[in-house]
Amino acid sequence: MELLDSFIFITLIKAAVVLAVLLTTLAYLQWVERKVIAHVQVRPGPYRVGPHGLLQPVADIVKLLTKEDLLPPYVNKPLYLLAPFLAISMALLSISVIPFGPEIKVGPVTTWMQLTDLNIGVLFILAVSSMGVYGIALAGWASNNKYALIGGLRSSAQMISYELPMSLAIAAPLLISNTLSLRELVMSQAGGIFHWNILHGPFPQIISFIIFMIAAFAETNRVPFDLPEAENELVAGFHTEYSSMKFASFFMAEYANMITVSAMATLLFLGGWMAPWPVAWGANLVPTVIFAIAGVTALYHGANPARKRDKLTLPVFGIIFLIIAGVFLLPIVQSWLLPLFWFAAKTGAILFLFMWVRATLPRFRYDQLMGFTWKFLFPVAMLNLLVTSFLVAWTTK
Amino acid sequence: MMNAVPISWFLTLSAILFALGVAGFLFRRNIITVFMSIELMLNAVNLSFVTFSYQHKEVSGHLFTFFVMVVAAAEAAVGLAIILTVFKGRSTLNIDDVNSMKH
Amino acid sequence: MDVILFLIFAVVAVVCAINVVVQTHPISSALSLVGVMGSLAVLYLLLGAEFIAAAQVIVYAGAIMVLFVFVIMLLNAGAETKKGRSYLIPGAPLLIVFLGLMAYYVQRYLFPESAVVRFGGFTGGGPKDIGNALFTTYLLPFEVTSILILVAIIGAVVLARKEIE
Amino acid sequence: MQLWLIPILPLAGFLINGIFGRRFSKSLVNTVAIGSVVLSFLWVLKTIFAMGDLNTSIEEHYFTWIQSGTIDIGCDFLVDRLTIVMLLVVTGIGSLIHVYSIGYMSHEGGYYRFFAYMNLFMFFMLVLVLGANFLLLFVGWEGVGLCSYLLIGFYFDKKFATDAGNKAFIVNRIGDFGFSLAMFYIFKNFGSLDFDKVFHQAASAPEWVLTTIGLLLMVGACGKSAQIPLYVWLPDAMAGPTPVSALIHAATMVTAGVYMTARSWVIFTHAPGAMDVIAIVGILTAFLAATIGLAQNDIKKVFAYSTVSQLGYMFVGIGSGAFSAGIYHLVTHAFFKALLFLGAGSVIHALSGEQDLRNMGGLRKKIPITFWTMVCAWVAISGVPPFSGFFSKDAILLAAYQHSPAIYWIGVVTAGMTAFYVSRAMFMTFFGSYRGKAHPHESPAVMWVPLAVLAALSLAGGWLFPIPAFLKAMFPAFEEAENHMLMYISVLAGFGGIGLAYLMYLRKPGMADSLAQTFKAPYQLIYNKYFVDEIYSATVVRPLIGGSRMVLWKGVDAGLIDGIVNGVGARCRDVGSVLRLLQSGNIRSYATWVLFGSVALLVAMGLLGGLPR
Repeated sequence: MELLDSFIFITLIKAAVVLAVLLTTLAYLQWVERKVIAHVQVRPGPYRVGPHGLLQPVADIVKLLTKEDLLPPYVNKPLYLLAPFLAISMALLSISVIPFGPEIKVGPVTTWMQLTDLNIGVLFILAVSSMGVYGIALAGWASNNKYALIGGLRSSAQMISYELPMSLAIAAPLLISNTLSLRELVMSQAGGIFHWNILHGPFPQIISFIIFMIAAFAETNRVPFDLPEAENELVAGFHTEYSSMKFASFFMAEYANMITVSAMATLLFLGGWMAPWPVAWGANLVPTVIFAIAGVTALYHGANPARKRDKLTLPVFGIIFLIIAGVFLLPIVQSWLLPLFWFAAKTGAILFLFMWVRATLPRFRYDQLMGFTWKFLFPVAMLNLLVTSFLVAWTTK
Repeated sequence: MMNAVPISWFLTLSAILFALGVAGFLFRRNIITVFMSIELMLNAVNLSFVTFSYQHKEVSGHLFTFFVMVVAAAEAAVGLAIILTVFKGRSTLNIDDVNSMKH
Repeated sequence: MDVILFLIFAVVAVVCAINVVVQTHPISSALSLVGVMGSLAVLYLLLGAEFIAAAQVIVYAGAIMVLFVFVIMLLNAGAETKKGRSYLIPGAPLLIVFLGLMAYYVQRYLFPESAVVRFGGFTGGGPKDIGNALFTTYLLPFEVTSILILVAIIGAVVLARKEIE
Repeated sequence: MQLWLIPILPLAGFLINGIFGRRFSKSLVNTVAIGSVVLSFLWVLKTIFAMGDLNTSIEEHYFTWIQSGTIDIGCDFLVDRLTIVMLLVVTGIGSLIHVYSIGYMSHEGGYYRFFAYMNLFMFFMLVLVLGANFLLLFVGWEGVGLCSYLLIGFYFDKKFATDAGNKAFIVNRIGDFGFSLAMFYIFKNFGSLDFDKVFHQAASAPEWVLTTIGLLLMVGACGKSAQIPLYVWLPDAMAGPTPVSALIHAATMVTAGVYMTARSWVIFTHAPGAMDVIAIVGILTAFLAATIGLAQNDIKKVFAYSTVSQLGYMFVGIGSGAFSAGIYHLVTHAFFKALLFLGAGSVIHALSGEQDLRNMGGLRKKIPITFWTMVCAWVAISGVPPFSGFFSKDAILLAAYQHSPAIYWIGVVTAGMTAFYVSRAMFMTFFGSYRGKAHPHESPAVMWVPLAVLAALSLAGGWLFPIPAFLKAMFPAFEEAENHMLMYISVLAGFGGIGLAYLMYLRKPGMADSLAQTFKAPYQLIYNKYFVDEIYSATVVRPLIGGSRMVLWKGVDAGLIDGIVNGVGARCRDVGSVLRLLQSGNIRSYATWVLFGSVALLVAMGLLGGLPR
């Protein structure tokens, strides 16, 4: 019991759980993205490895691990090796302060679904994400390759520039919630969708949310701001010279950053793990309904004789979904599964937005990219912050 | 083993960092490195401020540190712009070559 | 625990600082300096300066040093050349005397061993406290600083424009 | 009461015209300039009606202007009967002259500039009149001086105009110096500059203090109101445009000295010595200026010396203790002298800039309106009853007789001379045959309507505005002895002057020249204005320039100061040539020195015990 109560032990357990889930998610996010883009482009996507390509991530990891780890002779070796490490560690570090759910009771232990809560949590995430520049900049420079260097320079300039509107956009909801702790931030948004910062009075933070999302796309070097790795100009940008696991590190860092900013958007604007309407109106039944519909749909399609290839997998999926729908009805797990569902649903929706945008939008030109943030995004964010602070000061006596 | 750090350790660390900054300023020839040595000295001083703040249980030291940071940011912006201009004009970063206002 | 933390990060800071001085390539120096700043941020946390620790990382490591790295990359600065006179002869002894005197005074006179730092011994360094002080007692310096920043921005723009011509 | 509106309106006009006037059309400039002054005049009227029986004065405090130690000076405005008289004169005649200027200035460059300056002048003049303490009065005093300088030098591309402006400015400085000293002395003795406080205490102050203050104030008044010995700037001031001469150098600004002394009557009534000095200076000025006026050929110069002479009359009135008579003459003089100047301006305008009397003549038929309006001024200034000049001049002369018969007799002679030179100017301008070349033409309505209004005022102003009765409550009672004999004598002197002029310039045109030949020496003396400018030049200006050049410049500045400075510089260079070796331009060597310095400081700290035990 003493062991279970000790702070370090619980933290270690939580860290292990979070890391395992996160890494799996990272691997499968890649699969999800390929599937989403494929479906946007009306093709099936990965389909060969495992049912519906579900084992594709495993295959990818195996491939990357077994590939030759090339070390070009002309690189600056210590920095070349340091860069991917920096990138991935900074990307994973921010997860430590993100709360996934409320305080829960697992057996005898009462703990928060969060690794640790800093009362400067938001600043911590900003700090860590600003350190993320180093990984990319150093990778570009240490490669001693002009494409890599240009990619690295572009990336660092872009990330520094977009950090400003991003910080301003973050500051506005903070004014409404009046805290820097991510946990308290979510607590302040309890009580339904109209208490979420995106719709909360005195000044709904819709503008702020949009700015945050645009800056987030740039911060993560995603389409339409993926100039650092614009393949038709820069081969592969800053990771041109990287291969094998080091290449995978950059890849994972990108996805981890995506998850971080999506989680941040959820926490800052969308009320974190809070349900959008009260339990009395059936909020607790939403996941059951969704999974039930998914399961029924899968079963229906599986029964369709035209889909020969799916005649086994789809019914299995359908049954699994129905089981999950049932699990959500169990009162024992509801206390922690429901918040987790809402958090994952919101974050997942934003992640889907990332993929959707990647599948549909073209790339900016570099000067447009810089002009956009300095001449439009930054002033708008500033104005939004001003209006928000005036209104907050007005309404709080 | 005692469970608290003497304040003088912090200040000594600050002095060591400051001395290293001075050393960098004196012994290095690259303008950028010299500039970074200045930043190192500023950081050392900041540590002292924060330590004093702890000693007096007063927030003022933090404020000074904050202002130092802000001024350092301004200084870096202007200083690096100057370095860029110098480099464009003279194609050198060696500080001993930059010893006259005119070129 | 506090002592261990202090020792770890003090050693990291000093090693990185020495690295700043001895590395011949500016980018290595810059990264070492980032290391110093990171360790200092941890020490700030130890001293109860949460906000300053975050600001240290965001402003110093995340902005100023990125700018340095950026410029080093832009100029593609190489390792420094050894020419011109060395200041080791007058500098090093002076420096040692300086450091020795400073350390001696600090240990001997200014802060006796009894004054100690414990984590959590001072909690007045949160964003709220800083904000309160910044917008009441230090309002004028704050405003002056913002003007300074504005001037610096304009100065940097002017200097950078010149080279385009 | 919103007294501040009165001066602020012209100031607003000045700002608008001064800043945007360059882009305005002439009619817009007119609207702004004249509108502001007329509104100001209307506000004065409104204020007067609002004040009711006018027996109590109004003081308004706006803000504390200077507060330092025991000095506490507010921006206060004061309105009493004296102020009302001045306000009406300033804004009323000011409005008329503004209207007149539309016509007169229509062909001149710098149109907006002229009106901007005029509005600025109105502002300062109104501040001068309204100010409730000496310092505020002084602000207006200096401000009108500035505007006078600007407007005299209005044609700044002509050297004589700028020189005249400089002269006016510099000569006025002497007077202002006296005024400043007077203010310092007042503050030292009474601890305040507010009129009511100062005058309240003045009655009980020792006489010599009041005499000193009175004489210093008199110096100030001499400068502004062109009295001996500081009158020399006024005739030259005619270099400015004629409306300026009428407004500033005849009707308003030059009477500021009279106003100031009348305002300070408490001080003067307790300082009989100062009163005597004022009376003597006044009568001497009146007489000397009148003699000079006899022989001038420039029409504006004649009227300028006439102005100096009439101002002398006003001071005679003040000096004799008849303050209300002085103010009375100030008002009537404002009417007829403004009219004379504007008429002269109309003549000059008609002749396209000709100012010499010898090139005029016979203009009676060609410009009849101007002629008839100027006739009104002529009879008024000559003291012909029952026109305005007669009443006020008579009041002054009566008072002077009670004070000292000698002053009275000189005054009578002066009155005769006044009638003579004005008649001379009139005859040479309008009668006889035309001697000039330009083609005369009558002035437009905007010019002759103000003339007509002023003519009416000149004729009727004397009994229309019984100033002495109006101001009776303000000033100490002055026993006006009914003495019809004296009145007849002065009237006779006036008619004598007119008759003599008629004889010399119309009946026997050669007589003037032959007289000038006969009395060559005196004629030359007055023709050359008693050589006062030359005397000043020889006794004051040249020694000053020479002294400055030889002693201050060559001796003190070049020798002593430059010697010291150059010596210091040379020694510094010697030291620097040694220290230069330290400045290698090498940053790292500097840094080493800084480090050396800090180590030295640390060592000193340890050795000298700067550390806590």
